[in-house]
Amino acid sequence: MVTANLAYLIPLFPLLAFVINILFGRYVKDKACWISVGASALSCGIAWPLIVGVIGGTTYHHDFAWLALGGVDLKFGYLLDPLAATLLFVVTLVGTLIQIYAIGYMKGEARFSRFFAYLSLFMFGMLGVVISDNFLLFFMCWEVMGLCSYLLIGFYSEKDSAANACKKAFLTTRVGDVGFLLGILALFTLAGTLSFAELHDAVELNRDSQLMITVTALLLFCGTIGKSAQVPLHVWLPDAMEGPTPVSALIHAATMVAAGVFLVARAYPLIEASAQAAQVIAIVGTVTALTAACVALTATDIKKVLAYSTISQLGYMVAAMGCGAMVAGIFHLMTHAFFKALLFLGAGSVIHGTGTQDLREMGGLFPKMKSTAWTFLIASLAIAGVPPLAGFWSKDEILLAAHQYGNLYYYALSLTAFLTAFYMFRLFVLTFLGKPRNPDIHAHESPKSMTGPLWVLAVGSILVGLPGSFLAHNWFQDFLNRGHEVEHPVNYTVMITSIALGLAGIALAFLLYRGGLGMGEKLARSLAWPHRVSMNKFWIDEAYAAWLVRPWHALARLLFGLDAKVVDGAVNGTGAGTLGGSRVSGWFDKYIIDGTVNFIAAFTQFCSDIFRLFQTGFIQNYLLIVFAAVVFILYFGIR
Amino acid sequence: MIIPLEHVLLFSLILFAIGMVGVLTRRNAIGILISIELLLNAVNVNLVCFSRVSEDPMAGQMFAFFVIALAAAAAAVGLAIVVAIYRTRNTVQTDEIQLLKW
Amino acid sequence: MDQMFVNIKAALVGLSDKVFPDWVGVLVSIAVSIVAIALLGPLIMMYLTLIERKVVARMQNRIGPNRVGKYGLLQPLADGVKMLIKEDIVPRNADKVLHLLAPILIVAPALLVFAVLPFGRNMTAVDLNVGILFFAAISSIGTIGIFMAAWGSNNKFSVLGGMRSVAQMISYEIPMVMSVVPVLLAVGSLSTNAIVEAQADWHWFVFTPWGFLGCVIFFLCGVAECNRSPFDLAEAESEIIAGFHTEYSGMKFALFYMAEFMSAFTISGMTTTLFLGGWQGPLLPSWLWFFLKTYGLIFIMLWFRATLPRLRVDQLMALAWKFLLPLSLVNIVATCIWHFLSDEAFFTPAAFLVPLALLVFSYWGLMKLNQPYMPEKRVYPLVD
Amino acid sequence: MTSHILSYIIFTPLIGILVIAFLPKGQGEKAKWIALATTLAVGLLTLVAFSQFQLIGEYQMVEEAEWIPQFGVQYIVGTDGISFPMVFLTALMSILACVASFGIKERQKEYFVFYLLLETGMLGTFLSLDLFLFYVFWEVVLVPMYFLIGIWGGPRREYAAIKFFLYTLAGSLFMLLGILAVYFGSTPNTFDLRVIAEQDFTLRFQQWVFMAFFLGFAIKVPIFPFHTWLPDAHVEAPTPVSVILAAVLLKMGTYGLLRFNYMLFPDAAHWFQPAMFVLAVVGIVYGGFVALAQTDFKKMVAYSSVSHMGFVLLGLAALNEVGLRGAMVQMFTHGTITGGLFLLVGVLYDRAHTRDMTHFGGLSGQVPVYAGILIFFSMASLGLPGLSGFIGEFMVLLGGFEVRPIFTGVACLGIILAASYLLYMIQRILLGPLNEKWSELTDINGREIATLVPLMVLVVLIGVYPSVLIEYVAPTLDKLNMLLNPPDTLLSSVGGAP
Amino acid sequence: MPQLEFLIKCGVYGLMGLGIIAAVGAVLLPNLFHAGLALAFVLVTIAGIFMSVGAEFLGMVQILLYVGGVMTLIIYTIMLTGRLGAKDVRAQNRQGIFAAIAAGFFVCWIGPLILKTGAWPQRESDSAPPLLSVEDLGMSLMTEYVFPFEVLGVLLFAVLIGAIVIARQDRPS
Repeated sequence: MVTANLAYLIPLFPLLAFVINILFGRYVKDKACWISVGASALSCGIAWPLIVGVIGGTTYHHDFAWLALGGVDLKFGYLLDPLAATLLFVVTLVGTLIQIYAIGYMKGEARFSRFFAYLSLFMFGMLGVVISDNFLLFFMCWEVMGLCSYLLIGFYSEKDSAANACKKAFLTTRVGDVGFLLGILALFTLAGTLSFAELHDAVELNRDSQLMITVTALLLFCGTIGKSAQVPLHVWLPDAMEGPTPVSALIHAATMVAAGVFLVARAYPLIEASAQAAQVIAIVGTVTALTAACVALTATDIKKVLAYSTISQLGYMVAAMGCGAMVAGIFHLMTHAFFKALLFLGAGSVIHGTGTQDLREMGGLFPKMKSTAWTFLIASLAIAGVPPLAGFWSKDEILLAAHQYGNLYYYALSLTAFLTAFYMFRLFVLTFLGKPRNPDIHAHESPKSMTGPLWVLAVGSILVGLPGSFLAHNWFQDFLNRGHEVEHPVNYTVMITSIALGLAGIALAFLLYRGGLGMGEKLARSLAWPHRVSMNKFWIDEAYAAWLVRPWHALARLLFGLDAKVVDGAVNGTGAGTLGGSRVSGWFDKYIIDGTVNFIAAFTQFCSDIFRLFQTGFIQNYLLIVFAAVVFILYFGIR
Repeated sequence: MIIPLEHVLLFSLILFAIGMVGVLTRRNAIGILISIELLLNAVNVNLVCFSRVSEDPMAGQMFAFFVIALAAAAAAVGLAIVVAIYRTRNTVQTDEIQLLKW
Repeated sequence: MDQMFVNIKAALVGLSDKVFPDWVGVLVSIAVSIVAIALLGPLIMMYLTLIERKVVARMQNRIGPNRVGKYGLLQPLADGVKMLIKEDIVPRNADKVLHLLAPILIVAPALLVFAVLPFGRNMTAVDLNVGILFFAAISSIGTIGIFMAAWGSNNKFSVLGGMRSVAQMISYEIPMVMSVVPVLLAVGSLSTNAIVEAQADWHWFVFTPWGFLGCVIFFLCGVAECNRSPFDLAEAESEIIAGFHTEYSGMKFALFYMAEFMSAFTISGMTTTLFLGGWQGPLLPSWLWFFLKTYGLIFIMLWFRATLPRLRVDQLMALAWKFLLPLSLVNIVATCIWHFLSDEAFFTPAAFLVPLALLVFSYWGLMKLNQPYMPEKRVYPLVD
Repeated sequence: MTSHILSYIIFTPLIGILVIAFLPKGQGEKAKWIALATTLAVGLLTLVAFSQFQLIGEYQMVEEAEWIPQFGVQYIVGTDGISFPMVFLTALMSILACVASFGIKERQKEYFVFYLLLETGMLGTFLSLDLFLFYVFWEVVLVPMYFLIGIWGGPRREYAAIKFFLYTLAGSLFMLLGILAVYFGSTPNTFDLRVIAEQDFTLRFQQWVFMAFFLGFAIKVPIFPFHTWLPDAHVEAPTPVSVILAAVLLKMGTYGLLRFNYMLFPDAAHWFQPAMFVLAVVGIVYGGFVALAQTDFKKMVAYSSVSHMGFVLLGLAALNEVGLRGAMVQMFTHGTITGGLFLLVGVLYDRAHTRDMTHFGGLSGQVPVYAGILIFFSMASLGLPGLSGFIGEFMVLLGGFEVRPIFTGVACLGIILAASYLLYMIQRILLGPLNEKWSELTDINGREIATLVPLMVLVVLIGVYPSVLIEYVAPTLDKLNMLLNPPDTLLSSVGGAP
Repeated sequence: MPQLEFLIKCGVYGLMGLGIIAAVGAVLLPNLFHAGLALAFVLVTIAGIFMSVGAEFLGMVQILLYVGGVMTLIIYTIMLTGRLGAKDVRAQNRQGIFAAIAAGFFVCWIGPLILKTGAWPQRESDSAPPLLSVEDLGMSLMTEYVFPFEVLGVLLFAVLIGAIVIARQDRPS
C-alpha cells in the first residue's frame, strides 16, 4: 500500500517544478521546459499504476485533519475512484504531450522559464482538483488553476488585448467561483461535511429539505458555469485565445474547462436528489451548446472557431449531466479532451507555420503541412461524430440520454451536432484545401517535436472512444458506475440520425467553401440578419460591457464620490462646525464676557471719576462732608 | 443753677454751630484753629453745666479741665505746624495748601 | 481806726436800705467798693509818677520836679492835663480798632487786680477763694493788650518791641506763678485773706528760707511783668524808641503810663500779701501796714530803676528760664521739706536749716551753670 | 515567580529610545540600526514568550502591580489566544517596517524615537488586561502616529494627521466613557478585566457600554461610516508607517471588540448582532466598490483594507465558533498581506515618486521580480485559496452563512470586487505596453525583498496549513464562544434562519 | 432776693448773647487779628459762665490758660505768618452756604430736641450741692484722676518738644 500515499506526490511534482522554474528561472533558462515535462512525466509514472489499481477495483482514499473548525474538523486528502482515475489518465497524458509540443512552439520566447513554471503550476492545480477528496481542497486547487489561466492568458502582457483578456477571464471565473464557494458553505451547513465520500449518505439524510439541496446544487453548478464557460459566463473563453496556443490547448480545451464538468460529476448525488437542479443544468448545457455552435459558424479566427466549438462541446457534456447521464458526460469529456487538444495543437502548428490566425488569408496548406493536415482531418472527423472515431461514441451516448430525457433537448443537441460538423469542416476546407489566398505566406511544416504529439493525440482520439462503445460492451460505463449496474440500451435510430447529421454537415461545408470564400459571402448576404447575429456573438460581450462592467465602474466611482463628498464631507463638516462654534464662542467670549469685564472696569472708572471730585485737596471740604454725614446719620438714626 | 440748663445747652449748641461754620468756611489755617477753640469751649460749657447738675460734679469739671489743657496742647502743635507750613509754602490759605489735590 | 473804711461802707449800705428795697443794698455795697478802687487806682498812679521822679532824682543827686505846686505835688496833674491836651495821632493804615482798644486792654487788668488785694482787715473788695489764681489770670490778659498795641500801630519797631515785651512777660509769668506755689502749700488756700491771716503774729513767710527766696523771685518777676527798671527793655528809648507804644500819643499814651504804674503797685501789694504778712502788723491799723510795706517795695523798684543797668534780651531770657524758674521749682521742694519737718511749729530749727542748705546749694549750682555767655568776637571778613 | 517577559517586551523599545536619544548630533544614521536592533530584541523576546505559551484558554504570563491604588488602577499585563497572535504580528511588522524605514533620510533620530514609542504603544495595547492601562496605551499609540504622519508624510500630511488624531481621539472618548461606566458599574469598582468579566451587568447597561466601546473601536477598525480617515492617513503617511498602520493599528479595533465588547457584554453582543452584520456587509461591498474607483495605488489598498476589515467584522458578527476563529485568522492574515502590499507600494513610490496607477503600465517586463511579488500579494489579498487570505475569508463566510446566509451571499460580492480592483490594478501597472517614462526603473533591491520574504512565507504557511495559527487561537475562542452562546443554545444556532 | 437773681440772670444771658456775637465775629471777621481778639472775648465770656455756674477755679484756669497761653500762641502765629492785613484776600472759602446749611440743620434739629425733652435734671438753687472748692478739685486730681493728670503732664511735655521741633527755623539738613 506504500504506493497509496504516493498519490500525494502526483500534484507535488509539478509544484516542485513550478518553484524551481519561478525561483531559478534566470539560471535554468531554456532547460526549464525539460524540468516541467520531467515533472509531469514523473506524475504520469506514479499515476498510471494507481489508475491500473483503480481499474483493478480498489479505491484509494486517505485524508488528514487540516483545519479545526470548532465543532467539526475539516479533513483533506486524496480519493482515487473511477471518476478520478479517468480524469487522471486524461490530464496526465494530454498535459505531458502538450508540454512536449510547447517546447517546440515556445522556443525563443523571452520569458521561456516563466511560461513552463506557470504550466507546471497549472498541472499541480489540475491534478490537485482531480485527486482531491473534498470540495474545499477541490475549490482551492480550482482557484490555483484559475490563477494559472490568468497568468498564461496574460503571458504576452505587452499586448493590451492579452491584459484585458486575462483580467476578464479571471473575473468571470471568479464570479463563478464565488457561487461555488457559497455552494460549499451551503453544503457544509446542510450536510455538515464536504467530503465526496460522505456526500451520498449525507444527501440521503437531508432529502427532506428539497429547497436547500436544490440551492446547494445550483450554487455548486455556478462554479461550472464560470469555469466551463457556460452561457452567461462563457465570454472569457474566446478572449482567452490571446494566450499561446499550447495554453489554449491544455487549459481551454482539455483540462481546466473540463474541471467544471468534473465538479458536476462529483456533486452528482446532489443533482440526482433534486429534479429542478438537473433540469436547470440540462437547459443551460443545451443552450450553451446551441448558441456556441451558431457563433462558431461565422468566426473567422481559427482559434476563435475552436474556442466556440469547445464551449458547445462543454454545453454537450453539461447537458448530458443535466439529462441524468453523468457517465456519458464524463465519457464525452475524455474523448473531447483528446481531439480538441489535437485540433488546437494543429491550429497551433498552422499559426506557427503561417504566422497568421485569420482563416481568410489561409488556404491550400494541405500540401505544405502534410502531418498537421492529416491529424487535423482525423480530429475534425472525430468531433463531427463520424464513427468509429471517439467523438461519435460519446456524442451518441449523450444524444441517447437527451432522447430519453426530453425531445426538445434531443432536437437541440442533434442540431448542434449538425452545426458542429458543418463549422469544423468549414474550418478544415478554408485552411487546408483550395488555393492559398495570401501570397506572401510561406507555410512550412512544424518540427518533429510538435508533430509527434499531434500523431499521438490522433491515435488517442481514434482509440479512446472504443472502450465506451458497445463494441467493448460499454466497459467504460461499467467502470464508472462501479457501484451499481446499469443496462446499456442501444437506440439505433438515434445513432443513425447522428451519423447522418454529421455527414450532411461535412458535405454542406465542402459544398460551400470548396471554391474559397465566395459562396460563403453570398450565403451570408442572403441570410443577412442571422449572419450578423452570429458574427456579433449575440452581442453578449457588448451587453455585459454596457449593462454590467460600465455600471460596475460607474457605481464604484459614484460610491467613491459619495464617500469623498458625503462621509468625508460630514467629517470635514463637523470640523468646520466645531471651527465655526469655536469662532462663535470666541466672539462671544471676546465681546460678551470681555465686554462685561471692560464695562465693569469702565464703570468703576466712571464712578471713581465722580468720587474723585470729592478729593479737592481742601481740608474743609472733607470736614464739611464728615460733619454733614454725622449730622444726617444721627438725624436719620436717632429720629 | 442760675439759669435753666437747656438755655446753657442751647448756648453751647449755637456756639458749637458757629464754631463748626467757622471751621468749615475759614480760608486761613489760623482762622480754623480759632474756630476749633470755639468748638472746644462750647463743649466745655456743656460739660461744666452738666457737672453742675449731675450727682458727681467732680467728673464734669475735671473733664473740662483736661479739655482745656489738651486744647492748649493742640493749639500749640497746630500753630507750630501752621508756622512750618507757612515757612515752606509761604501761605496759610487752606485752599492753596492742597498738595493732595488729585 | 482799723475798720474805718469798712464802717463807712456799712453806713452807706444802711442808708440805701432805708430808701430802696433790700436787694438794692447789695448793689450799693458793690458800687461803693467799685468807686473806691476806681478812684484809688489813678490817684496812686499819679503820685507814684511823682515819687518815682523825686526818688530817682534824689538818687542821682538832683531834686526832681518841684516847680508845679508845693514840692512838685501838682506835677502829676500837670502831666495828666498835658496828656489830655496832646493831639491823639493815629498812624495811617494802622488798624484803628486795635489802636483804640490796646490801651483799654492793658489798663483793665491792672485795675481788676485791685479787687483782690487785701488793703486791710476784711477790706478786700472781692474775697475770691481763688484770689491768687485771679491775679495770675488777669495779669496774663495784659499780654494781649501789648500785642494789640504793637500790631495796631502798624510800625515795625512797635511790632518788634511788642514781640520782645510779650516774650519777656510770658517768660517771667511762669517763675512768678511758681514762686507763689510755696505760699499756697503753706497756707492751703488760694484766697488772699486766708494767706494774710496765716501770717499772723510775725509768721511772715519771708522769714522762712523758701519764703525769702520766694519773695525775691516773685518780686523780681513782678518787676519784669510791668516792664520796669532793669527789665524795661521793651520801651527803652535807646533800644527801640518806645517799644509797642511808640505810635501812641495823648490820652492813649497816658493810659499806658497809668497801667505801668498801677501794675507796679499791685505787684508790690501782692508781694507784701504773700510774703510780708500783708496787713499784719503790731500797732498801726491793718490798711496802714499794707500801704507801708507796699511803698517800701515800690521804693526798692525805684531804686532798681536808678541803679541797675538794662539787661540784654538774651540775659533777660536766660535769667528767667535758666535761673529763676529752676530756683522756684527747688523752692517748692524746700517748702515741702520745710512743711514736712516743721510739724506745725513755725520756727523749728531743723525745718529752717535743711531747706536753707538746699536752697543755698541750688543757688550756687545754678550760678555755676549760668556762666555769663560771652558772644564770640564779631568778625568783619571784608574789613581785614 | 511570575515571569516578567511581557513587561520586557512592552518596554524594550523605550530602552531603544533612550539609546537613540543620547546619540551625538551627527550620528542620525546610527539611529536606524539601533532601532532595528531594538525591534529584533522585541522579536526575540516575543519568541521566548511564544515558547512559554501554553494552549489553554486562560490568561497566561500575567503580571500584576499597583499603579494608582487610590482608584484601584493596576498594571496588569497578560496574554491569551486572542492577544498573542497580535503581539507576534506587531513584533514581526515592527521589524519589517523598521527595515523599510531605512529609506527615511531627514530627521532620522526623531523618526525612530516615535517609531519605537509607537511599538511600545501597540504592544501595550494588546497585552494590557487593565482597562485604564489599555486606554493609556491606546492613546500612546496615537501620539507618535500623529507625528510620524504629520512630519514625514506626503503633501497634505497635516490635514491627514490631525484628522486621524482627532477622529480616533473622539472615538476613544466614548471608549473612556464606557470604561468609566464599567468602573463605576462594577461592584468592587475595579478596572481589572478578569473581575469585570465575572460581573453580571443588566442588559440595558451592557447595551449602552457596548455601544460606547463599539463606537471607539469602530473608528479604529474602521467600520463603514467612520472610515474616511483611513485613506487620507494612508496616502499621506510614509510607507513604513502606513504598513504599521494597516498591519497592526486596524487590528487594535477588532481586538478591542473581541477583548472588551464580547468578553464583557455577551448579551449586548447578541442584541447588536444584526446591526454588526449590516455594517460588515456594507463595509465589505462599499470598501470594494470605492477601491475599484481609485486611481491612487495606496488609496486603493487603503480602501481594500476597509473591505477586508469588513470581513473580520462579519466573522465577529457571526458570533459562532467558526466566525470568531475566521475573524481572528483574517485579522492576522490581513495584517501580513496588506503590510506586504503597502511595502510594495512603498517600493514603487520610492522609485517613481508617484502613486497614480494610470501613469504606469507594462512594468512586468521592466521589473519582473517586483511584478511577481506584487501578483503574489494581490492574489493573497483577493483571497486566492492556498494563500492565507482565503482561509480567513472562508471561515468568516462559513460562520456568517450559518447565521444569515443572504447577508453572507451579498458579502461574497466583496470577493468579486476584491478580484476586480486588484486585477484592474495589476493590469494598469504591470500589464499592457511599457510606458517609456519608466524605461530606466530599477527592479526591487535586496533590502526590500528582505522585508517581503517573511511575509510571503507566513502567507503561504497559514494558507497551506492554517491550524498553525488556529491551535493557538482555538482555546481562548472556545471559552469566549461558551460565554457568548451558552451550551444549551449552541445547536439552534447551526440551523439558523436563511 | 429774686430781683438780684433776675439781674444775675440778665447778666448771664447778656454774657451768652455777647459770647455768641463775639463767636460770630471770630468766625466772620476778615482780619484775623480781630477774629483772634473776638475769640479772646468769647473765652472770657465762657469763663464768666463758668463762674456763674460756680466753677470759679475752672473759669480762672480758662482765662489763665486760654487767654494767657493759647491767645498768645495764636497772635504770635498771626504775626509770624504776616500778610493778613491784606484786604483783598477772601476770608471765607466757597463752601460757606453748605456749611451754613449743615450747621443750621444741626441746630434746628437738636435745639428743639433739647427744648422738647423736659426731663433735664434741674438743680434748683435750694438743693444746690456745695460748690466745688479748689481744695476738692486738688484732692480729686491727686487721688481719683492722678493717672490722667500724669499722662497729661507727659503729653504736654511731648507737645512742648514737638512744637519746638516743628516750628524751628534752622532745620538740621
